[in-house]
Amino acid sequence: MNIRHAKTFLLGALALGFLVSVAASHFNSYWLFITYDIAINVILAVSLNLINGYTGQFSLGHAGFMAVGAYTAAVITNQFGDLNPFAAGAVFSGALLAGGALAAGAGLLVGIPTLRLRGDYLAIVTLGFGEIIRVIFQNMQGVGGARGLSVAHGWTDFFWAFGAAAAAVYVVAALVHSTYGRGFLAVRDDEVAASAMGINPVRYKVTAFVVGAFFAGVAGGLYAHSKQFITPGGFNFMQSVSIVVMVILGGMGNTVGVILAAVLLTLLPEFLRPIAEYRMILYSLLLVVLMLARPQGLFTFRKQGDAK
Amino acid sequence: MQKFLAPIQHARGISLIAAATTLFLTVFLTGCDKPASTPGAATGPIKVGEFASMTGSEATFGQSSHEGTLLAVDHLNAAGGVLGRKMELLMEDDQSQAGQPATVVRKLIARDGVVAVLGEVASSRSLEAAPICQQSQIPMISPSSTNPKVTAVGDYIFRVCFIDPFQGTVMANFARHTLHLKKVAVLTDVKSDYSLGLAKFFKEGFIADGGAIVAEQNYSSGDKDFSAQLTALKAVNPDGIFVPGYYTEVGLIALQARQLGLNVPLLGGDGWESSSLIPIGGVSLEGSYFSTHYSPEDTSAAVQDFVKAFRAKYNETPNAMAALGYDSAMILADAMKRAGTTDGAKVRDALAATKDFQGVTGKITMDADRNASKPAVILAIRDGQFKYVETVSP
Amino acid sequence: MTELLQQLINGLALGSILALIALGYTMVYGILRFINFAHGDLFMLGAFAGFYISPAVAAVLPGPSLGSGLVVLGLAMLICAVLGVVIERVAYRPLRRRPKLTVLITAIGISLFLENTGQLVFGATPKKFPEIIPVYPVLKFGGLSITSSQLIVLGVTLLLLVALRHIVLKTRMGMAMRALAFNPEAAALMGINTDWIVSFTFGLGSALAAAAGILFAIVYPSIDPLMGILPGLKAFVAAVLGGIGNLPGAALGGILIGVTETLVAGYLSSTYRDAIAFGILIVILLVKPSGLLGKKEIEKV
Amino acid sequence: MNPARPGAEKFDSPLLQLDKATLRFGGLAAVSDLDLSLGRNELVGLIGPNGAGKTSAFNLITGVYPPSGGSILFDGRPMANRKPHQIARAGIARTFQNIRLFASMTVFDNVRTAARLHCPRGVRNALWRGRSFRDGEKEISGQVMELLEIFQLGKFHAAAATSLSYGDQRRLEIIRALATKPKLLLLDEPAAGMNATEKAELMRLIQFIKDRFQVSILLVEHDMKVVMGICERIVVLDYGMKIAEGTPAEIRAHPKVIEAYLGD
Repeated sequence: MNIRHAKTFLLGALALGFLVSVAASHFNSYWLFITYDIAINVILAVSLNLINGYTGQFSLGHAGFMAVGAYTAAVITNQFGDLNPFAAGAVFSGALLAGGALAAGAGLLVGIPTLRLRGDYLAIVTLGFGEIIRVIFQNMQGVGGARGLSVAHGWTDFFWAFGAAAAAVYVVAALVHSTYGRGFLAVRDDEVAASAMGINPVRYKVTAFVVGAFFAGVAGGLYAHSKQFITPGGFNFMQSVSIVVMVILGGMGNTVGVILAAVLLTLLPEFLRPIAEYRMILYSLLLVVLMLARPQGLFTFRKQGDAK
Repeated sequence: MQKFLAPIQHARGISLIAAATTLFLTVFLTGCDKPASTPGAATGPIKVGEFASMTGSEATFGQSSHEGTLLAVDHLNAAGGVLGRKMELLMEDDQSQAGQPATVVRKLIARDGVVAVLGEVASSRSLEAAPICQQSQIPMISPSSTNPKVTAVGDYIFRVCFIDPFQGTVMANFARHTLHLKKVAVLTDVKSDYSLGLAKFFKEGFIADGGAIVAEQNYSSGDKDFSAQLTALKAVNPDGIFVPGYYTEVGLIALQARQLGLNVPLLGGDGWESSSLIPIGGVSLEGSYFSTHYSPEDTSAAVQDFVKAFRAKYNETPNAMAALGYDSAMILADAMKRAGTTDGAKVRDALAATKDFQGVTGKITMDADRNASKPAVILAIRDGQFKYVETVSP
Repeated sequence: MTELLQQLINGLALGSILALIALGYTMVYGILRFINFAHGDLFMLGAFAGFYISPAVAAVLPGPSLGSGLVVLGLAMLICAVLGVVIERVAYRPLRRRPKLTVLITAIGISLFLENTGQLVFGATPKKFPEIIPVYPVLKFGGLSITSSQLIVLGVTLLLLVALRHIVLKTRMGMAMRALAFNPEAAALMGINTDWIVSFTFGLGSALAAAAGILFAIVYPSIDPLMGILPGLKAFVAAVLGGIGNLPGAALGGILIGVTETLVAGYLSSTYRDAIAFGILIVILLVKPSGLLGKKEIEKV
Repeated sequence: MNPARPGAEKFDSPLLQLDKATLRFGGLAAVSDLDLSLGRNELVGLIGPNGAGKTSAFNLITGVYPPSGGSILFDGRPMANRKPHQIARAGIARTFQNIRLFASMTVFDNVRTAARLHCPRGVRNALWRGRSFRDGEKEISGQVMELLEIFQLGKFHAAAATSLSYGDQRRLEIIRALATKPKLLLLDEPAAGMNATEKAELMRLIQFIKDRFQVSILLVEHDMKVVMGICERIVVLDYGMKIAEGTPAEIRAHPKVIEAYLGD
């Protein structure tokens, strides 16, 4: 992809999304629905990859940001009744952006105090923040508490899901593939050397957290309007873990690999459905075997410096 | 210099993804949804979908419910099927995970072409599936989701269990008038909407009856240690404790309450009913009461046949979840027979008209809100067994 | 006052079990610097091992007694130690030279595998854990109550902590473990058989998890295949809180979390109970990033 | 000498001035009461036995550790308690004793990352990818390639930084530091691990850098030949304290220096 064509890619993706959503009634609604899951997971994985992969942080709290986005967007759209497509589009995009913005705010809150911490300590603290966010929603009776919140509108369709995924991919790729963005990798590779070269590691880390959390929030909004019912329990720590799995399996700091891993890990359980109770057993075994066979990430082919 | 600015690997990757997307779209997405009911083709089995938590944190409930449903389908097919066709149950596991029900119910409807959907135990997961069934005009029957919101989603959504207001009030009346309790404490499972709903209506009913709620404490399903909450409850000296939770926790709660010297009766709802309750709680449960749908000791033929068949098939005593799962399939079959077709709208109408259907869990009549109206049974735990106390009609 | 005392006792009993799980976590981390995600599941397997062998033990040593309880405990620890060694050999060792994150994924995979297989093999419905030691109230006055099981948990935790310290500080094996933790390359050069030590560490850590599982099941006699998730998570928090890699730190962290959680649940709101452990952790790490008893690692520039 | 450079009006004041700078870890003083001054375009050597506090002095100057006491002036501005990246922006660049290149990046990207310092464009610019972004990226890559060519590494620009030979990696670290356009360059044992020919080559290189880029250089080096051969002035540390200062000839004859090295 030449840099001149980056925006063309984005526009093309949006156009494709629009065409498919117009023709939605010709597609099998189950598989179409799976594409929303795929797109949502792609957004989550690609945005977490900015934090964990490119910047070398280790966040285990992505589901928390997702929850903030999901609840925010749902509360906003629930204020509206049935709307014509254009009004619905305007409200929905506003709600998604608001969800992303609030999640980004949460990312800022989490990002700043965690900067002193590294590695496993950072992982456990972000996990803690994610769990605290979940417990807070569990105690917010205004949004249903533990009983969950019904989302009035099922507005997530192929256009929104695919478009948002394309936007997330574009933003992360564009950020990283610039002189500015080499700073993320520099912070990951060697924080001391990076700061000796005038790079402010704090700023890069916080930026990664904020941008990553923003897209997790957008993904949460899409999720809410796709499933039409959200509970705090849906954003638990296993959800965060499954996003981390996508990033590591795809290859840390490898956007294309991470996208493919997100697609694979969303489709795999669907294809395994016929074996029912054995499905999760096989899935977990596959996880171990894939990792043993390709520790550098399934889709990492060139030699990269091992992420620390 | 351009090549430094955007690594060439990126280009290949993007085209790879574009190609994969196109392939995916053409291979999987094309082909409209399977028509749910083809009135002309009245041959082959009737496909009924079920979604249940067969794995994950609430697998024990989902598995019980599924066992009951499966037994019902066996019975129906052994008796010649429905409308002269076999009934085929297509079960999908939702892993007790939020987000999954929406996916699996879409699969059942769009890919497998089921004519009706059964499920789920947990209201939060039924609420995810309900809008989809409603939109596709496929009748959905929840065996044991008690949150009133579930059937409020639309006129295609039914349930065979009672809802929280009825059961909560029944236990409140029983505690106040039969047991003559004055001060009751409530211990709620805040992770479960079932528990929250039951607690709410119990409290309202008990206060309306002139009793007092002296303390409220919470736990989360999956907890094992309740000593902190029970110690706090003990400090206020209640006459009884209402524990509207599931049997998975109630046994331990009883055990720990007695260990702390808290010897007042415990009260609960249908979530208690399971053959694994008493082994865990043991003598600590003596003198406790709970409301439920049926008693395995009920001498009526419907119940005894069910219990016998269930024991024969699974080698265990059916719990409330299994009985409700059984009834959900039976009531669907009954409606199909009366409608004379598997067409969604007509089955819906027949379901709504269900009156005095003799299920395992009592005589069921669908009310205007598509909730089952049926009597509740109150059981006591004495000598390590469930003992019938009384029946309360709505 | 009685209530407060009772709550402290409750917290101590809960905390000592968390401490026991945390000890295993911290030990494996100290040597290998990686989070053994499946530790909580070995804890679960320990409880189930006890469940299945206790009838056999009861046939030989009748009746719930301290003796038969200890036999069950020992056997379960042995079984889990073997399992732990096998897991390390199969899923972790091939990745030892890889970044720790890749090992984390296989650990998650193993954890999911054990949980789902457990649900299939043992069944999802909670099982009653047999009474392998006599449980009775040992103390009851003025509304206070302490049970024999709580005392046994406390006693066994202390005993294992002392034994562990002895192994790590006083034995040749312990010396090798510490050398390995300090500098793996140097340890290998000194002729220490790294694989052996790692296997031993895993065996020991898994045995501790099993012990915790049995004790947990004695106090809370309802066991299910997912019972390890929550205690595992909290014990991990406890280990980090105390300073991961530090044995007394893990014990301290466990007790601290047990007591605080109990007090919060008893006096504030039990709905925030799950968040409390993390709340404490975040506050403490922000003040002291290496945990309560952890040593600060200064990066050499 | 070079009137166009900023800060030239303060020409008389030294570029870097340490006044009783101290760095303590716990009770241990790694650097104590160090007075050090460095003029513009001066090449000064910092020597001392192992553990004398040379690298600690570097870490103090570059802000890796904040000083426990004393003051550090650079270009007339106080540097104590500033963050490393702020100090880098003020014009101090360094290399590391144990090479610290960005391991996952190419040779080109290693230098490019450092070159960003002087064309600060941020998130919005990278996202929009408009004309100013493209021009900026072109300008930076031009500068980077020019630098690489000067040091004969141009042909390796697309290679992984870690695939270079040891000597080239050392050279790349120096290039990376130069890409930040520093006024002061700190070199931490650049000759470590080099053979005699490479060392001779390095001495020429340091001299060349000083003349071509008009920078002051503070050099920590173990190899006396290198230090004595190129430095105009030498400061000797022992146990964190300055024990001697002077021209190479003076240092060679200094009794305290001889004692410190013999006692080593």
